Amino acid sequence: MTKLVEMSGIEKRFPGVHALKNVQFDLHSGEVHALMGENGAGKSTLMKILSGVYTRDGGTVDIDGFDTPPDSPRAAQDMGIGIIHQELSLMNDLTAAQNVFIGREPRRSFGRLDENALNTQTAEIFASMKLDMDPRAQVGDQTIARQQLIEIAKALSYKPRVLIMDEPTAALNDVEIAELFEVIRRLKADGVGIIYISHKMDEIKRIADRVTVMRDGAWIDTLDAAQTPLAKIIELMVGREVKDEPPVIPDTSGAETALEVRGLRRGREIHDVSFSIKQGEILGFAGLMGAGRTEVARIIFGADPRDGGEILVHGQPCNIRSPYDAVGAGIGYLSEDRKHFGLALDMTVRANIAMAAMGKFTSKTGVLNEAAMKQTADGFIKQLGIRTPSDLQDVGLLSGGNQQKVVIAKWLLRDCDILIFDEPTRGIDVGAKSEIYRLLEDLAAQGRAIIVISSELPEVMRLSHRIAVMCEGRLTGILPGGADTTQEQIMELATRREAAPVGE
Amino acid sequence: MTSVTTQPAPSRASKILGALMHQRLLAFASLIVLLIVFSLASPNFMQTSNMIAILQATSVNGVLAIAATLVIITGGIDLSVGTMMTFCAVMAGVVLTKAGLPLPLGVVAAIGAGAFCGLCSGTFVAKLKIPPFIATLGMMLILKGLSLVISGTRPIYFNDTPGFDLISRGSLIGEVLPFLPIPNGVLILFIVAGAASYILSRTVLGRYCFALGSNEEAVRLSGVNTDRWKIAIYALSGAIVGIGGLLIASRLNSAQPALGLGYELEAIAAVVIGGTSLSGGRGTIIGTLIGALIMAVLTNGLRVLSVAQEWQTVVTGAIIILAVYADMMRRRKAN
Amino acid sequence: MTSVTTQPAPSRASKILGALMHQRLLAFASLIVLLIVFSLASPNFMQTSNMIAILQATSVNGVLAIAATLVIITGGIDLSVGTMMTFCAVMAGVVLTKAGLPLPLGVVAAIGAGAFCGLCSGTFVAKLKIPPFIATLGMMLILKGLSLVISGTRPIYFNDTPGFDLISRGSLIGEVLPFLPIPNGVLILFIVAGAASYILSRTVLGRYCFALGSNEEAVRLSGVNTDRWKIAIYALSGAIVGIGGLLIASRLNSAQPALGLGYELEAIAAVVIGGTSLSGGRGTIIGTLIGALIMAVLTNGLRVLSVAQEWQTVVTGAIIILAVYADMMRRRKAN
Amino acid sequence: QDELYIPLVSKGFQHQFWQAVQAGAEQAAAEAGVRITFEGPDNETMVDRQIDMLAAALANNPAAIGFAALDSQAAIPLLRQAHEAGIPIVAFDSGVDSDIPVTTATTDNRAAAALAADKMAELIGGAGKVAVVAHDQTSRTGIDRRDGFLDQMAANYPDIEVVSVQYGQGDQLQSTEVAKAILIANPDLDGLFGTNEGSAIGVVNAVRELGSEGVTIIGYDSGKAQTDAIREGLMAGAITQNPVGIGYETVMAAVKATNGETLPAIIDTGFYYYDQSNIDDAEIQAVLYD
Ligand SMILES: Nc1ncnc2c1ncn2[C@@H]1O[C@H](COP(=O)(O)OP(=O)(O)OP(=O)(O)O)[C@@H](O)[C@H]1O
Ligand SMILES: Nc1ncnc2c1ncn2[C@@H]1O[C@H](COP(=O)(O)OP(=O)(O)OP(=O)(O)O)[C@@H](O)[C@H]1O
Ligand SMILES: O[C@@H]1[C@@H](O)[C@H](O)OC[C@H]1O
Ligand SMILES: [Mg+2]
Ligand SMILES: [Mg+2]
Repeated sequence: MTKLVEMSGIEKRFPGVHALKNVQFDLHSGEVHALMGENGAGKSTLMKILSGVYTRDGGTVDIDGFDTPPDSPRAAQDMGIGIIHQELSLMNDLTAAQNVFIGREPRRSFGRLDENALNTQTAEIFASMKLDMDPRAQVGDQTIARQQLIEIAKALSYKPRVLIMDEPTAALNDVEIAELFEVIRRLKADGVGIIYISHKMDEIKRIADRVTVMRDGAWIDTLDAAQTPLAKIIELMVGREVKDEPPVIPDTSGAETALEVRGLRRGREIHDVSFSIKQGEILGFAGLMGAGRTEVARIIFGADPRDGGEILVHGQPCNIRSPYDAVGAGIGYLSEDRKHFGLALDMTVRANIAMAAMGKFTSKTGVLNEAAMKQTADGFIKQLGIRTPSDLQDVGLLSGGNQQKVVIAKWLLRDCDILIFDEPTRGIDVGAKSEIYRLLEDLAAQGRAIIVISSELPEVMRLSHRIAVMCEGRLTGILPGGADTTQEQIMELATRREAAPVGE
Repeated sequence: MTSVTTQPAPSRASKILGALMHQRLLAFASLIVLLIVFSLASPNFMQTSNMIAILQATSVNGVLAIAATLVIITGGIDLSVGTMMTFCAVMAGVVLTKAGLPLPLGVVAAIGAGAFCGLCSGTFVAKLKIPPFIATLGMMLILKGLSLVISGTRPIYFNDTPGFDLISRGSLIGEVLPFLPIPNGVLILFIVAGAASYILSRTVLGRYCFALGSNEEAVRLSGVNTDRWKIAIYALSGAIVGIGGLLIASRLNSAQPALGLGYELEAIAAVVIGGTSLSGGRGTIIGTLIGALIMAVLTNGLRVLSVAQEWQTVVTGAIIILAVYADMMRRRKAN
Repeated sequence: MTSVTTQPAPSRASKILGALMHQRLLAFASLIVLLIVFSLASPNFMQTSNMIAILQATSVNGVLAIAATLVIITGGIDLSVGTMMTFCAVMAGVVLTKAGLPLPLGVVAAIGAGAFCGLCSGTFVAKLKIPPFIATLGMMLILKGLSLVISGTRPIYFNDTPGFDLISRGSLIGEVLPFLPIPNGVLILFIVAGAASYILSRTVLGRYCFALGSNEEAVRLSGVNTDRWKIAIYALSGAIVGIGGLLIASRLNSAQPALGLGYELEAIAAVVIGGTSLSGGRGTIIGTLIGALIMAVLTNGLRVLSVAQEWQTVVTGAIIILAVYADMMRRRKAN
Repeated sequence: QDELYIPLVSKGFQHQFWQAVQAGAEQAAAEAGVRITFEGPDNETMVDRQIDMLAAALANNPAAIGFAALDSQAAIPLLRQAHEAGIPIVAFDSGVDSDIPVTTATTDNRAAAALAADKMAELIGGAGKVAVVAHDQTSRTGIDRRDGFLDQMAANYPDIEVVSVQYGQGDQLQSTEVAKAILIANPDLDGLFGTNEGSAIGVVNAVRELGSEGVTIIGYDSGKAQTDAIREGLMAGAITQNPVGIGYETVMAAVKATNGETLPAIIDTGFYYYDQSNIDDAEIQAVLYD
């Protein structure tokens, strides 16, 4: 086993943030080295230095076989370092294949493109990932999950010696994750060194050989994955013990129905979806990638038009035609795609938190009360542990997980009766996750109706009072929450391709 | 990308001033350099009368540029400011001269006409989803034609409306401080700038200006009625163009129906030189003012120096590029 | 958002044709409607000679619009196409008339001058990070001035270069098919369109056009030397503008040094009417051609109908908005 | 379709000057019972746009065409085409360097500007500093008026120095700023010549806004603002052409040409100098417009 990468004494500062303090890290060929830490610990920053995106302020980076560290993405590529960035960085107007081979298009003479070769080679990579996707498909039309898979394919196409995966599975479902791990195992066998970042703790046990933990920009420890209990890793990350007890499911049989959906339809995507949710209830939505959960939520929220069906809020039919109508009716929706649909990246943390509840801070003459906004923002920064130098930092400069917390804060502040959370904990660290679970439970306890869509089955099972399962745009069943429902039962419904009578 | 310059400091006046000093002083740099160079080159440049001439030359373009700034911050563009200005002037002419109504109604007519035109552009953009470039290009042509139609292709003179020319040419400040005969047109420019700045930094409307430019879809999905706000912003911008129409009509003591084409580029140039991003989400009124001043100083200075016309153009082009380059450097350093 | 219209189908000619038919036939709609309406309204409209006049009127603006399309797809904008065209014409004039060199060198001079200007703009944008609006606004002014300086503020006539006027006015097609006297200028427009279309859909340069406009940062992170490609695209665009300069010079048998201002807006309008997004990443040459034709048909048709000139402007504005609106509707339905 | 159709392609249409030409043309059309259209590009640089207009005019099978060329050479192929089709061309405003036009109805702009120079010299006492605010650097009228004025000064008034010639595109606001800059750069200026309506009004505005004294202003063309300034005494006087006459003669000549009548090579529509003393004379009033 050769040592592919050796980093030591790494320093990095941003205005107002000391992001990396004397960090060390190394990587052997044929290993999966997990990099763990809370949101904002500095994981992505460290990896961006290794991949030539950022220049370091101090320390040394040794890459096997090269005298100098990479000073540009191109140089890193030439050294065999590939990276899947945490934030998707794709060209939405191009096709999947064009994205995968950007910068290395198969060419003929005079700069002519060999589009056939491009598509065949991409198809091969997709096949090796067991990914069923047309290389000619437009990237912008794909769901986040599928975009993530394209990013992975792109990184694989470089045939790197060192592959950095920064939260590759944040948007993925169990099935795709399993496929990805299969790919990782093959790469390992070929001697590729893999750096793996994730907040899904169970994955560490499944694939990591070693684990490095970071906290507050500093290196804490590097451990053997097999021999270290998860609890220990979590404690090193968070600096305290994290307890997360599944709650008791309240009896909401007597509660009023908050939202009822009847026969929702939209094009070929959504067929006849009906369900209802009571005040104080948490309804989880499970399903495979593309099952249509996001689409159902967007239709209810008025973000996409519906072709048919009825929406009743507190028993009253409600003609929701825009998010504005929905919020007016007391429905909030947290999107799964924070970058495109959740945040104004070049606005401040404060402005983003207030975005959905501007009325709270506006006088009759339209003047904003900045002091009140600041107070509120500071409150959430503290409550959710948002790591930011101040509430006036641009959201785009926060770490991924901290951005997610800002979106959550935005909807908590809006205080809707019915809240739909689509992948609420995407990219959020273990410690903060349990804090968010607690918040959702509190909201339900206050009588709000909560819908949680999540690709993490354990999350759905942990939170839900009832679990709705979708497959190919149909609601295939609703299961009770709690310990009695098994993963197998959910998966059975999630793959039931015929519409089944909905047992409620 | 710096964050600081883009979002106006939100707290007390002193803080704002401090921030301005800190961030904008350097942006002034190009302006100051120009002023110094021209002063050294010509003894006639740094006279009070010429400084006032420069300010007055800034007034119309400055007001149009402020109007354009609002729309540009939302991520839009407004190509119609020039001909809309003319249209508003013609409407004032119709009300005052053709209908013979009193002066305040003429003012209302110009501003109202602007607001209405803005409302139309805004509706095209927000409701019909027509790209702002096309919606306002269409408006530009429509208003150009309508100005000619309504005026009968001839200027409307305001000779019968005593006091109309004072809107721009009189000097309220000069009456109080005789040594500072700043024309009302300039005063109005600064009042409009102050008001627009306040709206941008302190009100919901301003907040949504930035938010729409930053990520419209995210704002819509926050339950904000983005269409309505966008239309409101275009209408406000139109009303400001109406003020521009009054200023030019008052200065020429007539509504010239054929004027206006080309003014849009100059206004947008001032906005962009002032650091507002054409992709939306960032911008300041003070920057726009500085941008407009840079253009006016440049034009005036080269004319005072009697540089040959063709070289004036070359030098203006080069200095615009240089000024923006210097500003980019400054900002990159600031990070 | 539809994907299909933006990226030309990548395989064989028949496929491309099929795709064109399928996707663009409806985009033609506005154009067809205009043609029908004008034919019904005036018997003089649908004459061969008038159709040729329309095509010829499209040729210069069409070529400029194609040049602008490339830059706009990268997410940039080019305000200098109009005055750059003039500059290239003047350079041809200098080489042919003032220096008396043979015709091919004049052609090379015009195209080379355009490529060089594009290279400069591209460098300002890519290397100095000056926003394209400002970089090309500066170039617009610089080139406007330089054209006047170099030509001595007077037209340069090509009377001593026999054959120069044939570049645009001759008709190679007409020699072969006498009943179809399509001027060379139009032929050149279509050749340029074909070449640009090919480059956009089939070459690396084209690929990076779309990629840069779609997500420049992502392209950079993929290890592509984005600066170099961007400069290359601006240079290519400049070379095409050079061809436009030859066309107009040949058509007027002279290089008119004051011409060109205002042409940029018309070119950009054709691009946007043709469905290319000003925010970059999407666009087609065929769309731009249709956009340029819509503008030319509209202008010519209203003239042939003898509509009063002020109303011509109003109607043009309204129809531009309508045409784009119809196109938006069509696309939304297609989804 | 019995009625003769005569399109006039001019250099502009929004300026008052061109509106007056159009009015004269319409008057003649009414008298002769022909149908006319009147069109011109947005500004005087758009040579190719004017050619497109000429092409559209030809498409309508006109009986004759009136044409005020922005560049006489550029239009020759189309003129030849018209000639071959037997469509007579009447040039107006400025001539066309070609023998195709059957006649030209025009003002001698050089001579008119020379007259302005003479008047200026007379008013400032044959010595001093003057400047020119011209409307255009490249258009025929712009060049002729500028050079007519400058040449006359150089040839006959050695003690008069022309300190600056700048251009305001005939836009009133721009011309105002240009004239202000000239006045500020030359505090001892004695006279300013504005070469068309917009330029002249710009000069008046500048003097008014700066409160400059002792500057003799000579203008060109008419229009209400200019005649007012002359009555007020702010402007000493101005040259006026006979735009209505130009339009009238153009159409009449075109009608005659379609009837096969022979025409003189030049129809000089004349120009006049007017000031407070003669502004109300019938002869002058007939050629002023506002
Ligand atoms: N370009 C930047 N400018 C300013 N601060 C930055 C920038 N990039 C990162 N930071 C800050 O550096 C710190 C480390 O961020 P980083 O993205 O490395 O965290 P992370 O460990 O990847 O977190 P997450 O798990 O949320 O992705 C954070 O506090 C973040 O706000
Ligand atoms: N594998 C796929 N093949 C084709 N289309 C897909 C696929 N996955 C998603 N889609 C598109 O997305 C639509 C529904 O996806 P949606 O995002 O609503 O599902 P989801 O259950 O939220 O899944 P995800 O985990 O991807 O967010 C589908 O109807 C389809 O248009
Ligand atoms: O106003 C001008 C007029 O005086 C001249 O004769 O022609 C050109 C016009 O711009
Ligand atoms: Mg990260
Ligand atoms: Mg989803």
